[in-house]
Amino acid sequence: MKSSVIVFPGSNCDRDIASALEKMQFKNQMVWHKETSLPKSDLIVIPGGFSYGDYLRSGAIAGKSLIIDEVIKFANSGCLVLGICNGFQILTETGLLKGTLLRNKNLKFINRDVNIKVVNNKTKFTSKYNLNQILKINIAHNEGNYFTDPNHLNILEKENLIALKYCNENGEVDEQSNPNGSLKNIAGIFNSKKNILGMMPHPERMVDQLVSNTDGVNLFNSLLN
Amino acid sequence: MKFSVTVTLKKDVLDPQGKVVQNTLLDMGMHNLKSIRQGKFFEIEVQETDPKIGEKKVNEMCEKLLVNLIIEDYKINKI
Amino acid sequence: MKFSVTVTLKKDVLDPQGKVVQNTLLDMGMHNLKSIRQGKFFEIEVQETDPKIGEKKVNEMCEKLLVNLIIEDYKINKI
Amino acid sequence: MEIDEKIIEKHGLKQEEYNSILQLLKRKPNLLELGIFSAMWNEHCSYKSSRIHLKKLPTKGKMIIQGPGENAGVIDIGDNDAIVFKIESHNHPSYIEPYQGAATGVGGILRDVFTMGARPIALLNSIHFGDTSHPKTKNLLNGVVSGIGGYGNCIGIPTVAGETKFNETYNENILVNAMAVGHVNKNKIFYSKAKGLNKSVVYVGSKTGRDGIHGASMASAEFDENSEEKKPTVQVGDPFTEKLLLEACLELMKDDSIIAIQDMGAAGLTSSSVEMASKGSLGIELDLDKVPCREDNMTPYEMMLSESQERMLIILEDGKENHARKIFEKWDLDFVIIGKTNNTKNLTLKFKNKIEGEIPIEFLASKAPVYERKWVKKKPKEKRTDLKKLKKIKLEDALIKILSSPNYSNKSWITSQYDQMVMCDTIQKSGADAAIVRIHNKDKAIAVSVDSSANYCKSFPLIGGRQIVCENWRNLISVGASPIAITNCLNFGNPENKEIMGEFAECIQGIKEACEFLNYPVVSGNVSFYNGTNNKNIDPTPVIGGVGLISNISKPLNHRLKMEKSIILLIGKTFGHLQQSCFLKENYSIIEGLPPEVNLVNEKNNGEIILKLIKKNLVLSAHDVSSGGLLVALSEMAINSNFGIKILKPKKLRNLFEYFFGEDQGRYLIEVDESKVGLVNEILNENKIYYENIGNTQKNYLEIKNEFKINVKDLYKINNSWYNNY
Ligand SMILES: Nc1ncnc2c1ncn2[C@@H]1O[C@H](COP(=O)(O)OP(=O)(O)O)[C@@H](O)[C@H]1O
Ligand SMILES: [Mg+2]
Repeated sequence: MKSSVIVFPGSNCDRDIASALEKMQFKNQMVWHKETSLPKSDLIVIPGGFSYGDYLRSGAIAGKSLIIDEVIKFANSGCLVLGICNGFQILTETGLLKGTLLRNKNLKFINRDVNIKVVNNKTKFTSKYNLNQILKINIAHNEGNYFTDPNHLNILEKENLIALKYCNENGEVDEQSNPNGSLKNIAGIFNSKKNILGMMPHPERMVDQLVSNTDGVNLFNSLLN
Repeated sequence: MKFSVTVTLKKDVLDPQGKVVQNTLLDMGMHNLKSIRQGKFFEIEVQETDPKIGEKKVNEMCEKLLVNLIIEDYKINKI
Repeated sequence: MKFSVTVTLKKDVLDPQGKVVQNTLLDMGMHNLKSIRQGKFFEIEVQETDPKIGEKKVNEMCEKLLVNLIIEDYKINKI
Repeated sequence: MEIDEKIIEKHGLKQEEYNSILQLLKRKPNLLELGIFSAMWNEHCSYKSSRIHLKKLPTKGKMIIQGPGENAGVIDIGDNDAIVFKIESHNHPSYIEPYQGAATGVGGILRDVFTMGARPIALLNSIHFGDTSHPKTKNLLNGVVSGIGGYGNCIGIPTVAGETKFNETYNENILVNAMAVGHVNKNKIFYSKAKGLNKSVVYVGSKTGRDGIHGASMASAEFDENSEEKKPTVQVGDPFTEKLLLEACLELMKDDSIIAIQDMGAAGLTSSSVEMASKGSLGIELDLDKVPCREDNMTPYEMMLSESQERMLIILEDGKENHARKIFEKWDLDFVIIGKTNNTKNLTLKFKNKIEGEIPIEFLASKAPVYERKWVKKKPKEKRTDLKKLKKIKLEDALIKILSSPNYSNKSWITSQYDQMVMCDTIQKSGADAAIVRIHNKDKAIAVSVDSSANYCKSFPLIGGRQIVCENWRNLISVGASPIAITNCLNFGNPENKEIMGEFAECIQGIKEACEFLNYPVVSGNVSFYNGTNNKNIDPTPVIGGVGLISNISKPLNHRLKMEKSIILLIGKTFGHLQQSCFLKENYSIIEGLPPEVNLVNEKNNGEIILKLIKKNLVLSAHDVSSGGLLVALSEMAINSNFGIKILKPKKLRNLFEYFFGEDQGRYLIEVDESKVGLVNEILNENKIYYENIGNTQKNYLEIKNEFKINVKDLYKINNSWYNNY
């Protein structure tokens, strides 16, 4: 399986995701944002970090880069796109995913391991997880507070487009387990065709027992299928 | 020719920053504060002689980059 | 009674945000952009009848919390 | 402009110093030249008060590649891997503008590390604030923490450890020390020594603005009531540009294009050009018209003294200019050849086709003043507090009081604002004795920790100096690392005061003794004087940052208890030293007497044996016993693990409080599997190490038989509430 990781100035989880992909036996390439065409790939990943310093709004400027037009074409043709953290923010800025990520409710950067629950496991990204499986995954962001209009939220719920939700150890989705104020504790969503996943937690940080745990492994395994 | 742009969150969008600022101000004893909302401000200088065209350019900048139309409103003023 | 406050960086202070936004707009083909600086904007409502006192209150909020006087300037307007 | 007394004083130069300038130059300097002298001769750049003392520190060793004198120190960790590290202060700017001050502090120390060709892999910080009831403290804490996080998170380097302390001595002068650690191939280290004539001197990075002009002088002057008016010198950090600069530099460093490279830190363009030329015994001519400027009409004076961040100066090999330019343009950074090296040994500054200033480099470097300032020895006073005369408290309440105090509370409110995991090699995050960071794609790791003990140093600087080195060494050993070398940041008051200078001299003596004995040399560091306001100086606060090696990281170790029914051994002897203890301070507000004695022989033996036990896989968890004493250390092992400990009081016990809260040095707690205790005892006995079996682990409760029993979950809450309620 071939993957491409898009690198923007200010991306800083690009090496991490590349290492994880390679460890999971993807044939990975890095793609600089000034490129105007994408190498042949089965999966495009937009990594975490602070593209352009996140100076205007997180993800806003990367959303206007040259390569993004190619990503949009690629996504519209039904191929797989994964946006992690800043990547999720970029995807919402391009309109590939609806809604937006506001500042964390407590106005602070948050880095810690949180529990999230797999809400839909019938997708190319999540098939190796059990439904409602609880994962412990690291988050690290300033703007992870997912917001969308009631109409779209309705669609997300009705069409089962919510991928992941923040929850507690027992899988209960409550206010207390919501780290950043996200609507409905949303940690990740799909587009309507479910070929695009945007998520705030960092699965690439969870593929090595020595560093953390291996709860991210099955995301990559699902994609390999 | 200079323009100012103010960008504010739409009414029904949660404004976490404004809320925290508001609580802090109330805590500090500013009891006659009724509400506060936070937004962005841009000062933009364009090389243009016709104010109409100038404003149009600034408007384009807003729509294409500066503003997230899903959650934000904006206002342009000539200064 | 409503006031708006615009907060901008002092003249000689580096504005990393403005710089990136400016470069992006130029890259996007907005060639008549001469300069852009980014700041903050607040819309503040206070329970007050006397505009003078209202403005004084808002001014106090700016000095005590909203503005970093070391690197920022601000302006208050009644709206 | 005519140079008069006022201008000289404004430049922080003493009249005698100005006279020396006249003598050296054999003429009057112009304003530009005066500015350059003032920048190079101030404390921050010249180390004029500290130099003769710093010379005493041991700086060599088998694993030392580069000691002090370069941008950062370098140690050898085998297989061509080298570690580059340094600590630096940003105290004064952070007091004035906490967010930007702390952020640019992080940015500055990162540049020191990647200038040498290393990719930064970890950040640490040591932050000291005033009393928590002081009106400024909360704001400063918030600003500093978000500034440190803001910079590190954005550039994508994990902030993995640090220390945070509150003490009224810092009410008007906080401390913000940042440490950066990088990894480099031993054969690809870059230095700042210029070589060769007529080589291109290249400016890269951000544009030069009017920020921080005279920042270096500010860092060398005491605060007074007007200092908050020195505002415009505050610099704004731009971590995004620094990230580009980092990647561009590392890309250029892949081949041999660079002869010398130096970041523009304090005194920006001045110090970087002088330093490179001075090391290479060369001259440099700069064409200031070419300097990329952010504002209109900048003067040569402003350009030479600006402390705009995120800039570097590079001397390139012939013919590499285009290759290098392409790289910097790819990363959207300025790249301008602004000068050439020559053999005049002068710094020559041209502007608008005129020579605006010309100074022999040696006047700025080797001829800068060096002072042997007067200093007096401290006469430390023994003072045993008579416990019988104090209000009675329960052991349990004393413990709770300490664990819920700002200084001993869990720091996760701070550390969760830092990205600790980016780069995916953080094996032990903040919260342990030392952080562990793996070398990418290898199975070895380094351990890092920063430590200080201002109250010990205040009461007896010599012992305090020894103690901080030992505590730092112990912290590394407690995670199974072999300590290799340290960096140090010496935060002191006004050196023109002989008591303060005495604190400085004696702390250094203590550091030196411990470093020599433990074979733990100093490879880099920074001195920050004039910490104080209105003649009130801060307590002496040297900060030690240590790096150790774990050559096989398959089983990382920390202080969290691992299982039920294992045995807890206390290594090292407990005498019950309560003077200067946290027990007396937190419970009775008593701060008096001497710090605990530091026995270097025991320190070394105990540490080495602990390491040996760890390497033989005989230790389940380990923790050093430091400030707070035995009971606090035991609580820390239980908190955050799912187990408790049942402690049996020793049969002959003079005083419960002395035993449980005494801060005697050289001690460790280890958790040992019941089945292995025999073997461990044997090794300890063989090596004549003093130890006690003090109890065993159990479910849920921390318990001292016949004294108290507390649920570990409650302890956790007690330890975690302060920050969230502040
Ligand atoms: N400002 C900070 N930044 C990062 N980590 C911190 C900070 N302050 C404290 N810590 C972490 O909190 C833990 C406890 O600190 P401390 O009590 O100083 O440890 P020790 O006594 O072992 O030196 C350590 O793991 C330390 O790294
Ligand atoms: Mg410790």
